[in-house]
Amino acid sequence: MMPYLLLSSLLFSAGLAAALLRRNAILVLVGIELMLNAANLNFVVFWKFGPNPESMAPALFVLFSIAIAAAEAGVGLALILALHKHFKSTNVDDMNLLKG
Amino acid sequence: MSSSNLQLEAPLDPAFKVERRTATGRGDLLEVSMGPQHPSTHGVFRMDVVLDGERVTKLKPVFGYLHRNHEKIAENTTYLGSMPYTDRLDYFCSLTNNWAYALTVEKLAGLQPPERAEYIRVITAEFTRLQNHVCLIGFLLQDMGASGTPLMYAFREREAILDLFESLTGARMMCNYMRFGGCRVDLPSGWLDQASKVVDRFPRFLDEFDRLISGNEILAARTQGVGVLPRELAVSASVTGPVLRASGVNYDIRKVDKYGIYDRFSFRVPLGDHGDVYDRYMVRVLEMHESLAILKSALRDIPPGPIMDPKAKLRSFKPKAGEAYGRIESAKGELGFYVISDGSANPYRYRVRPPSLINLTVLEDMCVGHTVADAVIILGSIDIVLGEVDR
Amino acid sequence: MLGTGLIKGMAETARNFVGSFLEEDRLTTVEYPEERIPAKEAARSFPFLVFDGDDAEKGLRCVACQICEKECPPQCIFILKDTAKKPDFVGKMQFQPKVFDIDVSVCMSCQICVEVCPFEAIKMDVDFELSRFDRFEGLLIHKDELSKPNSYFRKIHPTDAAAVDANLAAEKAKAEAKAVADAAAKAKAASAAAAGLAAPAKPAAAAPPPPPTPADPILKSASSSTAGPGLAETGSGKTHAPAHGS
Amino acid sequence: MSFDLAILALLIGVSAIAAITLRDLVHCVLCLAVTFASLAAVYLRLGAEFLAFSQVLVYVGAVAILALFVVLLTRTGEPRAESRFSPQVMIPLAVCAFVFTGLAAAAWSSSLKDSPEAVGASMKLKDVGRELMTSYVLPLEVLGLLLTAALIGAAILAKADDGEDDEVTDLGESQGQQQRPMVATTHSDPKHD
Amino acid sequence: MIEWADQIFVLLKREILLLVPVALQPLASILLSVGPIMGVFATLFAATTVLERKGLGRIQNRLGPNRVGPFGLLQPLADGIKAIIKEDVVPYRTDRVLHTLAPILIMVAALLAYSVLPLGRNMVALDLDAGVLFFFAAGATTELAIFMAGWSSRNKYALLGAMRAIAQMISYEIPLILSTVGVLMAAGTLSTTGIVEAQSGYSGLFPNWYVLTPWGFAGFFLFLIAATAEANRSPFDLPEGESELVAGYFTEYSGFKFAMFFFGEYLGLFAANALAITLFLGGWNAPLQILDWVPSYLWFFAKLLFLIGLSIWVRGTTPRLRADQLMNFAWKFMLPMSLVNILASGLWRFTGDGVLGWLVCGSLVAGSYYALGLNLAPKNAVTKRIYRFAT
Repeated sequence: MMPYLLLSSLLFSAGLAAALLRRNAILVLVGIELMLNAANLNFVVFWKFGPNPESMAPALFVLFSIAIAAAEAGVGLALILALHKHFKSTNVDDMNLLKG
Repeated sequence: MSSSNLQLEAPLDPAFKVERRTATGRGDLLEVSMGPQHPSTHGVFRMDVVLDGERVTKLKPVFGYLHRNHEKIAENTTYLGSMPYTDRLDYFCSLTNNWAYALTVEKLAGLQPPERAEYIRVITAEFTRLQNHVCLIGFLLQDMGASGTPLMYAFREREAILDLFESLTGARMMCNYMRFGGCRVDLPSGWLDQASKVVDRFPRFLDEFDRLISGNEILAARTQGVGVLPRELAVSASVTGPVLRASGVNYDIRKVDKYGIYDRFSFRVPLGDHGDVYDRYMVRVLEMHESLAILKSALRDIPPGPIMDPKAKLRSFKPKAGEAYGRIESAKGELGFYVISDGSANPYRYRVRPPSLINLTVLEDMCVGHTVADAVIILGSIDIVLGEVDR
Repeated sequence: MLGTGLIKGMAETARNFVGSFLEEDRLTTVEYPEERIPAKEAARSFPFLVFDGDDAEKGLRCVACQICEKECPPQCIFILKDTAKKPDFVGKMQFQPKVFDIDVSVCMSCQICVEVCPFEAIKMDVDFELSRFDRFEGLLIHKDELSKPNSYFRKIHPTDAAAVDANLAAEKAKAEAKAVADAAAKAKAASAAAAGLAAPAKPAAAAPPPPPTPADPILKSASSSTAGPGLAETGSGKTHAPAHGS
Repeated sequence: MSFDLAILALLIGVSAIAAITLRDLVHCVLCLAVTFASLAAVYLRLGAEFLAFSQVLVYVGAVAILALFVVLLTRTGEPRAESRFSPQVMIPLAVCAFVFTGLAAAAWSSSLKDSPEAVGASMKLKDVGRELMTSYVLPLEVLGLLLTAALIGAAILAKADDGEDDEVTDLGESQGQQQRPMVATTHSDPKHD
Repeated sequence: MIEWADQIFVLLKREILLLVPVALQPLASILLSVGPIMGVFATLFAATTVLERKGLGRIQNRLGPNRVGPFGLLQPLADGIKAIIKEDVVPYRTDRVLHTLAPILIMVAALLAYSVLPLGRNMVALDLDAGVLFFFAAGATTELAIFMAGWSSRNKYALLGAMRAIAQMISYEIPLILSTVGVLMAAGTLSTTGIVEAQSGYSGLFPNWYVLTPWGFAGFFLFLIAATAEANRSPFDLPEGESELVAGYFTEYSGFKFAMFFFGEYLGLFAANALAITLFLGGWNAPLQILDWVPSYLWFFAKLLFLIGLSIWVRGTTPRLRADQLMNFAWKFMLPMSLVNILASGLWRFTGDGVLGWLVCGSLVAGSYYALGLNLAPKNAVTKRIYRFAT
């Protein structure tokens, strides 16, 4: 199970790096998605290698997580669109006003 | 043309202002140059459209790619020499073009075609109108993406009419048939029977077309309420033909001028109330029914006799100095020729009033606010032929 | 209800689908190279020059009057007059074209040259398969290729050709009659005048040169074989009756 | 570690790194789609068929496409040059490296580290469905509610500005605005910047 | 004997596998499944192109291709050779990697779907527990390929076409999936073979196909419509609507890549039709019990050809919808209709397949169809227009 866990760690750190380093809001969102996927992978891995593989709980967790991620992506991207309309940019550094 | 020719149900609103629909100026605009090589611009025509998403916010028609200097060439050839060139104006309707030009020069030279020639002219002109409308409807549906079926049915019928033209004039499209003071050749034997057969068979096609497409939900959805041309705008932009009549203005030169012998036939002029693409489509369908009625009585009543005015001459034809404007109701609208003669063998000034070009001027007003797909069918519903637009 | 129009339309296409197998008049397509629609009698493609008899040089009706060249709207005809004259069908001495070119890539098949020609010398062909490998020189058609016999003209436009032949025959008859009368008058005048003085001038001016004799059998055979009996009558009767008068 | 897993791991690693480092946003999102698809393959390998297909359906079929749409809709000219290796960047990078080592160390020290793969275990669709409809029915309903809310919210957000700058302008006046070059398609040539 | 004829391909595969060394057997098994599928469906693609062109020709009163080979049957060969030897023109500024990858991806995605389709009894490449879901997951990746094609071409028409295609595919994916839910509920499994087996057997004269229930009937047509939209076929072919967008997202493709797009598109169509057969038309089952002796795969392909013919027929009839009407249709008609359909299939479970079930479910489906049709009507249905005539 070690390779899987390393892979998910890599995914998570890559996502984190994108969220921290990239200035484009879309890429920040991409990073978040990567981190979510890393977590999902962990769920599945621990289900497969864990003590009770007959339980369906991890699968359902992942399922819910995927669904929520879809919702999150939808809302996030809509937000980016709205912000872009306002600031004419998707660079997070440009969005430095609290007032729209 | 005096405005009293226009028969309006109600007076035009004097306060009418051309109100341009505008699309929202939001979002990224996409400039697309549709044409000159584009499948649905009916030739080498270009529309510079500015799109907001799929909506047209601005449309600039660009034409002139097919400019062949028709008017200046005509001023440098003999009167007869420009007759074949008129074939090439609106290459679907060479016979009506011939007629309009012949009518003008006859006015200029004071020639009077004999009765049989007038009948032949009416018959050929109405056949021309039939085949033009048939093709137009086919093209319009092709622009709507009907993968060729209506177009092929339309061409099937057109074929029969073109066969008639060929056996009469020797050519299917570039007929070059009419002459100043009459027609070039008399009807060959059996032609009238053949023509009657085509006329009798034509309603079958109209019914078939009606069943195929007129009730189709997609057609209705695509055309109703699309590309509305208000009555006032149509009149003030001097739009003519079926496009004008679809906007509800009763103006048909066959009725107004009664040129030729049109006063002998009783026919009706269909009028639309909405001025949208569907009305333009339906007005043409109904016009075909009326044309068939004219054809029936003309084919029945055509008298024997000469086909040329004895005063007419072919070579060294020099009308006396003067000017004349002759116009007819071609399939696309008012086709007019304006000719000034200085007494020489060539016209001094020669000018065509092409209905396609003038109807095209309202394209932007009809298209703005609609989608690209609509712009394509609106262009199709105007019925332009680039040979006539660019001359 | 939604969909009824669509179903009606589909019924119509189905009817056409079946109909295209059953009804002849639905399928207008002709499979061209194997199957050809017979050319309509009035059909026209590009002009050609008519000659009488079987010698294209001698029998050519064209007299290089250049009217067609002048009247041709796209100006696709080029004519160069020959300096030598040759007798035409009535025996009058006429010019003949040294060069007669038609650029069929320019020609628009309008038939105006045919209409304006006073000599019935240029007619419209029906042959439309003119593809060449050279689109400049190849489509510039010269006199030798343009000249086609009257029999060909009769074959492609029988009605037209009959009328033309009748016209020409009438004209010729008139010319013959006139020539005979002239000759008679001349003879009378000559006999009345001094016998020795005008003697050398007489044969050249008065005696019409023999008509193109080889033309006659061909004309006869062509007219009797291709056109109907009525045509043959008019053709042979009117053309030949006075032909051997001199 | 078997051969196929190695390939998948390589694919995931490379495409994930590419997704966060490439300049062209479209390429980034496409690489992200590759990551998602390869992750689905990993799920498949782990016997979670249903999850794998859901992953492809939702992530590749919806999220990636949505992101691509947004990328196209928000293109405003040339992407600004981001200085990727300034000293300022080093701190987040260090944080990431730290997180990675932390996670890896945690995994390494896990008691489950050497637990065997449950060979027979696979997610039977029937079981998943039964669980969803019995013990997890409330979360399912809540999830449905959330998705609906997200749908409506996203629609409203994306249309948010409508009332404000939706002024009906005459075409003649708004020409200056419209002559702005089309930006959604003008592509910044990567070679030139 | 009947058994043997039915299972001949299965037995053949087993025999061949026995000849292969054990280590290579998994690989050989894959090849033996994939190879025939690709071969058969490539042949079917070739046959369909001829069938479509000839069928459309006949619908349009033309002859269709008849020059290459007897009756034009070798036309696809000529087309294929032409596509291969044609120059592959890649515009200068394209994103070359994506431009090349897109047609490959579209084909791969389309081919993936075939792995779960049962082509006959025991003839499925991969009998997955979640087979239907796999099918949709594979189908979802085509969107990515289309986007890549449209975006990498750097062509405005291509981009517009790709945007339209993606919007359309996403919208119609929802009714596509929802329309299958009833079947999944009734069969109690997502495995394609399980669904087909649930439909085997006969009640009286009729087979136990889901299409012969009210909800299955509605579901079948909903599925077909959505699948047509997914496959970008007429009347939903607006992503490549040639009269508006030249060729949509593959405007800039030529030669073999274009052929691959074409191939991929048709493969998608076949796959969707094959799934419709699996879900609603009883898969490989014979329609009548007495016809049970005909090998199962023949039934499958007969049904497939029938559906292909249907789509050709529709293509020959309808004009194209506009983009916003397409969306309206998806969200205002298809989506609610498929939701109602799920409800109806649930009710069917409780009412049973007697008269009561037919009454309840049938009226529910028909009523909602009528109501939703009316809902579309104010804008879309043919308003009976009256035309005035001037005399």
